Amino acid sequence: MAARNVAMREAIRRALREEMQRDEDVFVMGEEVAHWQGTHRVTRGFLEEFGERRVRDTPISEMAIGGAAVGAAMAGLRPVAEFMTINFAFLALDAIANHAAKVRYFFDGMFKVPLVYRAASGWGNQATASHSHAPEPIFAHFPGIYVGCPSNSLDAYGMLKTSIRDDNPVLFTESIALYPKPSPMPDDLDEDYLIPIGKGDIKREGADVTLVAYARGVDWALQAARLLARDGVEAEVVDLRWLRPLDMELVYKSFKKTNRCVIVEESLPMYSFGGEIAANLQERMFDYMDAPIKRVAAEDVPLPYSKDIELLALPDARKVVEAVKEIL
Amino acid sequence: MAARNVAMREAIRRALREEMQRDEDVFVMGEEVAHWQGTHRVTRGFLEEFGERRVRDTPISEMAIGGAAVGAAMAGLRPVAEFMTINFAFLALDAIANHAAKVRYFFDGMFKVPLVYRAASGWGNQATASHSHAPEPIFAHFPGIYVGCPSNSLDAYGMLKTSIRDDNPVLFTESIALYPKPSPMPDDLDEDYLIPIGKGDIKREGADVTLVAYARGVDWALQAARLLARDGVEAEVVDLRWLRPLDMELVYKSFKKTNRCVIVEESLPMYSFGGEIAANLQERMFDYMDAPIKRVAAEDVPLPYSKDIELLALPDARKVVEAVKEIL
Amino acid sequence: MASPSKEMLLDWYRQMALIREFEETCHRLYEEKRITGVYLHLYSGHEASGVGSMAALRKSDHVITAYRDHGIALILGMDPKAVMAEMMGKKTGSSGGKGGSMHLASKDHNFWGGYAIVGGHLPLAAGIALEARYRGKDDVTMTYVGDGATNNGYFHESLNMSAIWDLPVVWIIENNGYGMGTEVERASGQIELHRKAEAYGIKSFGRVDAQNALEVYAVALKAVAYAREKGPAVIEHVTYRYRGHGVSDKQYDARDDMSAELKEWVEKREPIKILRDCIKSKYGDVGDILARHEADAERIVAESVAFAEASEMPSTYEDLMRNTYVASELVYKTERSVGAGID
Amino acid sequence: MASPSKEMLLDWYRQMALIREFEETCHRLYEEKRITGVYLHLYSGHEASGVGSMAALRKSDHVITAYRDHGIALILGMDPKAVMAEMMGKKTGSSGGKGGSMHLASKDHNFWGGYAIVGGHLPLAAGIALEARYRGKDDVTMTYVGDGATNNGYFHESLNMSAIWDLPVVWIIENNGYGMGTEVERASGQIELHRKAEAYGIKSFGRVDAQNALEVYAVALKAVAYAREKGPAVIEHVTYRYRGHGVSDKQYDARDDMSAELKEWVEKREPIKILRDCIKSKYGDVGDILARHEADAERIVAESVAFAEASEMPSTYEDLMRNTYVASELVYKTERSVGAGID
Ligand SMILES: Cc1ncc(C[n+]2csc(CCOP(=O)(O)OP(=O)(O)O)c2C)c(N)n1
Ligand SMILES: Cc1ncc(C[n+]2csc(CCOP(=O)(O)OP(=O)(O)O)c2C)c(N)n1
Ligand SMILES: [Mg+2]
Ligand SMILES: [Mg+2]
Repeated sequence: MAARNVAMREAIRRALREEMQRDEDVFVMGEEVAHWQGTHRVTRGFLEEFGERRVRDTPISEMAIGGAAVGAAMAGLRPVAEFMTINFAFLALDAIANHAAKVRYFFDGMFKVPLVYRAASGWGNQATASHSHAPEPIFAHFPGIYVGCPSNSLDAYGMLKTSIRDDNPVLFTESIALYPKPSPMPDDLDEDYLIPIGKGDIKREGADVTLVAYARGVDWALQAARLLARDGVEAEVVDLRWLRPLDMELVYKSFKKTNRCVIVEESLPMYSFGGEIAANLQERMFDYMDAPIKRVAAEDVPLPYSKDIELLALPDARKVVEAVKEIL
Repeated sequence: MAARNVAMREAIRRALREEMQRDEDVFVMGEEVAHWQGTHRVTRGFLEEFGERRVRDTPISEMAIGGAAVGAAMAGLRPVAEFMTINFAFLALDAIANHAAKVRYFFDGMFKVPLVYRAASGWGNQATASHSHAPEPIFAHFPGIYVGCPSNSLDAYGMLKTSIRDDNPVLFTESIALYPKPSPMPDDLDEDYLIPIGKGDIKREGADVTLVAYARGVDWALQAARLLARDGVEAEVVDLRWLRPLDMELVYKSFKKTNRCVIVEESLPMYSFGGEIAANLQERMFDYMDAPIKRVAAEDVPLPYSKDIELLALPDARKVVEAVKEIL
Repeated sequence: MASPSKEMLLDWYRQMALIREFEETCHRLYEEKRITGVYLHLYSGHEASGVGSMAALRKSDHVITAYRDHGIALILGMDPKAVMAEMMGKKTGSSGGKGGSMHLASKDHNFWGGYAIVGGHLPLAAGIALEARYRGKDDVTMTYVGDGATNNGYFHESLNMSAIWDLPVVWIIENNGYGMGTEVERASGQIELHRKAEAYGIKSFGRVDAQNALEVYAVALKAVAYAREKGPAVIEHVTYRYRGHGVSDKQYDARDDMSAELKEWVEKREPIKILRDCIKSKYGDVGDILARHEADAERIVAESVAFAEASEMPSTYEDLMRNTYVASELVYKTERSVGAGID
Repeated sequence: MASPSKEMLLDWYRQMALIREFEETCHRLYEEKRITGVYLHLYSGHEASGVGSMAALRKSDHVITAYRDHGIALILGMDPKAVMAEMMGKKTGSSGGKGGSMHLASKDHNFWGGYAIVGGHLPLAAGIALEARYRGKDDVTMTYVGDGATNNGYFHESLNMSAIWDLPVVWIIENNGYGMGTEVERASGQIELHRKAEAYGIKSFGRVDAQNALEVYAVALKAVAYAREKGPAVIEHVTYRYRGHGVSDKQYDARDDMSAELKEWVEKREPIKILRDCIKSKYGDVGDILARHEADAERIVAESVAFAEASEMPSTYEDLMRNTYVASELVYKTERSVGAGID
């Protein structure tokens, strides 16, 4: 089928725009989303198309952004609230984990909270320690919200649409490094193309080792798979896509075939994605384990400014390959 | 040696009081720490003994509490800043993870940040969803800070003293359920009794299964061990005491003997303590694994008010015993 | 300024008597361990603050508050049975026993709930008001916030957001003198709390003696009208909490100065007495009606206790897990894949 | 009011010329990809704000700011070499290359740093000032904060804390009209930012034309004296950013209204020119000295670039990990155990 390469930024922009066209209740709020045209240009042209009512610049008030979205969603709107970067969402942890995720529960289902928090995530580009996080797993610790983290344009499109249409709160993170990355989108894409919440995806098939990843980690996994293929090792790449809920069944299925696994993530290593996946795997797939499960993540250090050591701290395909080789 | 049972609350109070007597730079700040005598009575009598200069009630301003402690510590004081409960520290995540933990790093060692954040943690007592967390692992995700979580009075005493004297920032959490719990403290306790940061402890020896826990989890593990002993199963209980850094060597040593492990924690189950420990164990102890490692944690749900279902959500000794039996 | 009719005043009396009876009963039930848990924040002493201000609302307006929410729920007409059952964590409770004392709400009454994190509900209020503005409705969101909460970042960011977006919120600061054990003067650099409105360019309607329902009502009418037409408004209600911060508050037992202060408020500024005196002075002998309201309050609350105690607790795993998420009804079209997109 | 001596004015000129040269050089180096990264927020246009206000400090006073920190660092006398090396992430940088443009600091100069999270440094300022109060010293903490940052919860909580604890902080709001692309009027309900002080009962020293270093100085002197003796003070500096928010800001290229606005500021309110005119009018022909300062600035900045480019980057794993923690020197007495304490 005919397809064209589209940058992930554009895929997200298209999904968001179409949803705003489709449903008058969907609106955008966040820092610099309107007049500045979006810090990451995702909302470029939105102000002109949808006006100030539906494209709302906010003050630098993350607590209020986080909480106002909850109130507006309870009252019947479908806010898409943007945190300029996920680092700033630390200031909204209470609004997200204690309000968005719990309002439905502690009123026993009286309200629904159909909101999406969008946040640019990840690091690189010398943004320095306080601006260099991919802490999705921390937010996914809390039940009551879903967490989606796409790795390519088509997924981003379908996942964001689902997130907006679903009646539950969703934290939707977008890897900054993937914004400009082109990947194919079919020309005749259906505007109702929706990717179910909690559904992972096999991004590459292989029988020798399973690489489990999400978002930018998928890129490193795919690059590593190509390097490994040169040595005759066929890696299967499982893109979980959602950190909550987790499509562990898909991982198990792959693991039953490969019996080996390396987990790849952009985040800091402790109390994170790798731990959760490895713990599930060894528990449920104990009899299939031919080797220990390995984790590749960022180094356990705040991120420095200087370019070389920043890169040193970052996971990459080479580190994934090394980890695979240790368990072959 | 002669020992007397002391409630953990009293042990903490004693440690804090002695440190304030010893070092004029140590002071306490937080909501209701002074006139109200501390929400959990840890600072009872402090205002009278040390005065308003060193025992400082704050407004309900968690961001400022978190950040002011950083500034004061950089400037040379040794603040012990209290979050009334750790739930409210969500509002200070940025101050804690992005400032306390990173200031030293991003100025390449120019400053040190000798502060302690104390926070009452845990749940039970129908405090409802937004007041019912034991999210220490989430905070321990971030490098640059230490995280200590004592399980009994003597540990609390020695760990808090170390935390105050150490030149790094420490998040020190105190299980609310353990405050009134008596446990033995020697009569002739040295005021310099310090427990090294990152040093775990064997709370019970046993050769059949390793139970890894911290804080309140240790209680459940010990209770489970006693139940198991009736059936002839001897559990070894490893109390990690610090979530960062982790004394994994101690766990490995135990596991080499038992070849089986159940991890017990009070926290929510996903992206948490159990995952981190299990992932490390299977990776480093693969050849010693006789069975999958199991995790016992709270149910994956916001905590409800109503008593019976709240208890249903909580881990307990019985759940630990069941998990152990699954892998024997 | 419309002055309240006889009928209204009598109804206010009914509401206030009901709240007082409900709260004092809760207190007793807690002492008797028939209500359990650690948090129970009573509205006794605050009655006129809620009753007088909410009388200025119309049915389609919205209300939201913090954990000191029983009185607000009753004023809005929530069934005392469901409220009492919630105190006891029963299935028949207004939040199915999941929320408890701090989390009452009723969608049918446009009551968006009580919230337990100090200040946490303030941006929610802004969001609820935004929905009205967004759809061109002129419904007002009346938002109660404690004096202590005004020192929190949530307060600042939410009020400012309401200002720049002209949101129809009436921010009512219930200044009862304390946040837990901390006097306003020790917690806030600005002790006239309504003057905080200046930081947001928000219209302030000043400070009101909130033990007097009529004064409260008079100012609320103006503020609500202003919010409906123009944008956010601030009012400071000066009031007092008769039962301390919550059931764990032992200050009033331990400190003579505080029990003396309480005594003074009760003797000189008791809101129910003030209203009673006002009604009597205006309308002569209405003692019968007032007595009937008091008797009704007793009966209603007693019935609510009986109802609550007879109700079941949620107890199953299903009860525990229910309503973490809402079931989604999306139709997922078949997914398609066009490859990994790396080459 | 002490008016600045000739010597002082000339030194201000030196500082401002140095900053401008430094910043414009940074800008060029960034375009040439000799400084890399995504963030670089220049102080061009703001010079008089920092120079005039910090002239009111004494050596033992403290300074802290946000990410727009190069100018502040240079005014305090940090070595331009170390600052430029930091821009390039070199080992010889003032933060060893770990912090970059947004995280300059110098303990020796009582400069507590630049910070990247909007408002994040404000409670740190309160904490630093608390140390002075705690020890009975009267050193002042001068704290710079942007107009946009005043809408953040950090601002509210920190200013309030400074008020109730009488902390010696001078809060200087550098109002350059924008937080990134958002005009003050669109972000803040109160557009006279100094009036936010009212919410904390903090003394406000009003709004100052911060393109005029002398006016800045005059007000700063008063505010510093006040803070030293009494407690916190607020000043609003009205200024402008010549290079937009940061290097990623393309508004001035894309929007005619903004480039026109910039042009107007440069033509009519250029801080260096204003100071030059003032010096000249007061002291006749000092053109030589000013020219020498300009030449010095060029030379110093050129040397700093050469130094920085010749320096090494941190590159090893050891470089990466160093200074996450400080080594602790505690002597641990032998641990003792008295059993698990359960029975
Ligand atoms: C963010 C946060 N910090 C602390 C608490 C603990 N707490 C609960 S109520 C309260 C006092 C609030 O006082 P105020 O706003 O005056 O309301 P009042 O109780 O007087 O009605 C505090 C400190 C909390 N629930 N949330
Ligand atoms: C908490 C937080 N939110 C958002 C950002 C992104 N951001 C960086 S600077 C800035 C604008 C700040 O404007 P202002 O305070 O006026 O300072 P100026 O840049 O004008 O000096 C924003 C939104 C951030 N760094 N931190
Ligand atoms: Mg109060
Ligand atoms: Mg600005």
